[in-house]
Amino acid sequence: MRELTVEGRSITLDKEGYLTRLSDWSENVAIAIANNEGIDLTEEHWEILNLLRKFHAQFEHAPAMRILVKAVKKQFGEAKGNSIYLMSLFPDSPAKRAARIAGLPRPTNCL
Amino acid sequence: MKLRIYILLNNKYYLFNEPFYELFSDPTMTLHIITRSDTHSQSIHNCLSVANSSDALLFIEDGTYCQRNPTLLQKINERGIKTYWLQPDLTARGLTSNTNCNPNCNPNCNVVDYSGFVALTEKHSASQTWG
Amino acid sequence: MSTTETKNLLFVFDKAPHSSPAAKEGLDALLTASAFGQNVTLLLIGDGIYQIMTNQDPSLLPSKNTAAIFQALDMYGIEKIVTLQSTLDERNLTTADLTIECGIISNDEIADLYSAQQQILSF
Amino acid sequence: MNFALHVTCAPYSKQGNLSALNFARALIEKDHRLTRVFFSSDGVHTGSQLVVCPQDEIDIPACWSELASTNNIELILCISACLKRGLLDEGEAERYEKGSANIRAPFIISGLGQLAEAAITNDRLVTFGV
Repeated sequence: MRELTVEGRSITLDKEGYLTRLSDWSENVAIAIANNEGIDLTEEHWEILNLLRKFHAQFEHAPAMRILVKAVKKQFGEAKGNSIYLMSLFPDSPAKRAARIAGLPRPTNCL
Repeated sequence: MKLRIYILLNNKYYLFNEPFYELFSDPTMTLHIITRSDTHSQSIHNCLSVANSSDALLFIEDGTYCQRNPTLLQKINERGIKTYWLQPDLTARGLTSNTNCNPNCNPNCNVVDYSGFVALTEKHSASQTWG
Repeated sequence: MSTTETKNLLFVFDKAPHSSPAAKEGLDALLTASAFGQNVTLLLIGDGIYQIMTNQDPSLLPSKNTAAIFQALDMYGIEKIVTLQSTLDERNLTTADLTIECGIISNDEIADLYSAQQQILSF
Repeated sequence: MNFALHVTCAPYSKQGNLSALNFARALIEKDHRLTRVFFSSDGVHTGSQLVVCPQDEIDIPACWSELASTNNIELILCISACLKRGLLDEGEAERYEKGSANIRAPFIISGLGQLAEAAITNDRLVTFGV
């Protein structure tokens, strides 16, 4: 799937599912990207997505897994600040998948 | 086949193909590699604000033009910091004949080839390149 | 990751922001090294101190605000960020002009810092 | 001793790239082990297969390739620097649907983790360019 139609707009995604134009992002676009990956966004998902968007706006980059866990722990405590919890919300690669849904740029793969 | 003799010092093996003084020097010294002229860049000045007397400076590329500044060289000399100058870079720039850099005139001044450059990086525990 | 060794790595930034991507690339390397569990120190010297000056807004260029990335260093566990008094003085700066906490180290301390390093990475 | 080099400038833009090559050759001549050369920033241009050099000048990228192949040295190009500068291997060209790849063997594309690892696992790291 390379294109999503949200609210009558056509949204293009790159080969790995990231938004081609970050300005296309809206909450409904996030819901559509998540659905496309088989995830129904809940309140718990949104906690993480909003935290990620805030992180990116403040620090000018999307965090890799280790720092995402740290940031979640700082904000929501031990119960949520661990990789198992994040894995359950965003399977396989939580930092990448959540960044995709949150409309953040593709990580530069430095590690 | 080449015969290689290694010397064990401070838990490290050193290849024994350098003069003795290369082996028994302070292992915590830093080699500062200067690549820009003092007239173009602040880097030699920044370098001198962190270098201490047991460190060495190696001038390569446009760093060799620092040789044209006797006041700078004197300042480095007064602090007892050794200087090394990369021969091919001096020669390329027509700088070889400058006596400021002649080891006979200044014992803290040495001209090295690339093999000498390698020896300097062996002898110093770390190197920093200043661009 | 692939190694369990811990080394003291000194990162030196001596270039001003915006005109070159040096610090951005240095930051990526610094964050990566910290993820490897290494003992990293960041020295901002010369024009490198301009990286963390307050009130930078490169959005009109446009380019990324690398000063914002520096603000995340704390979260990456990178606490040793230092500069020299001479670097500040030459530029008429005080620590109040800086966006993050930056230690000022003396001549003696800089000698100790350097002699404790296994590798120095400059950007 | 084990050495790694970090090269941050392009082959024909600054002398640092050539200095690094000369230094690498001297290392090998002195029987040191050069394990890895990490190219970042404009240094990644060294890995382009499309460099054409006049016959009476030194072909720096070709020299790196040859030195690495004969002495088993890893030549690693920083991935984020490569992508921004239009240097892609087959895998990245396919991932970003760019039609062609232009990395010269034996250069490979990888992350900055390889620089950190080189700093940790080698006795010496020497930087060129900057």
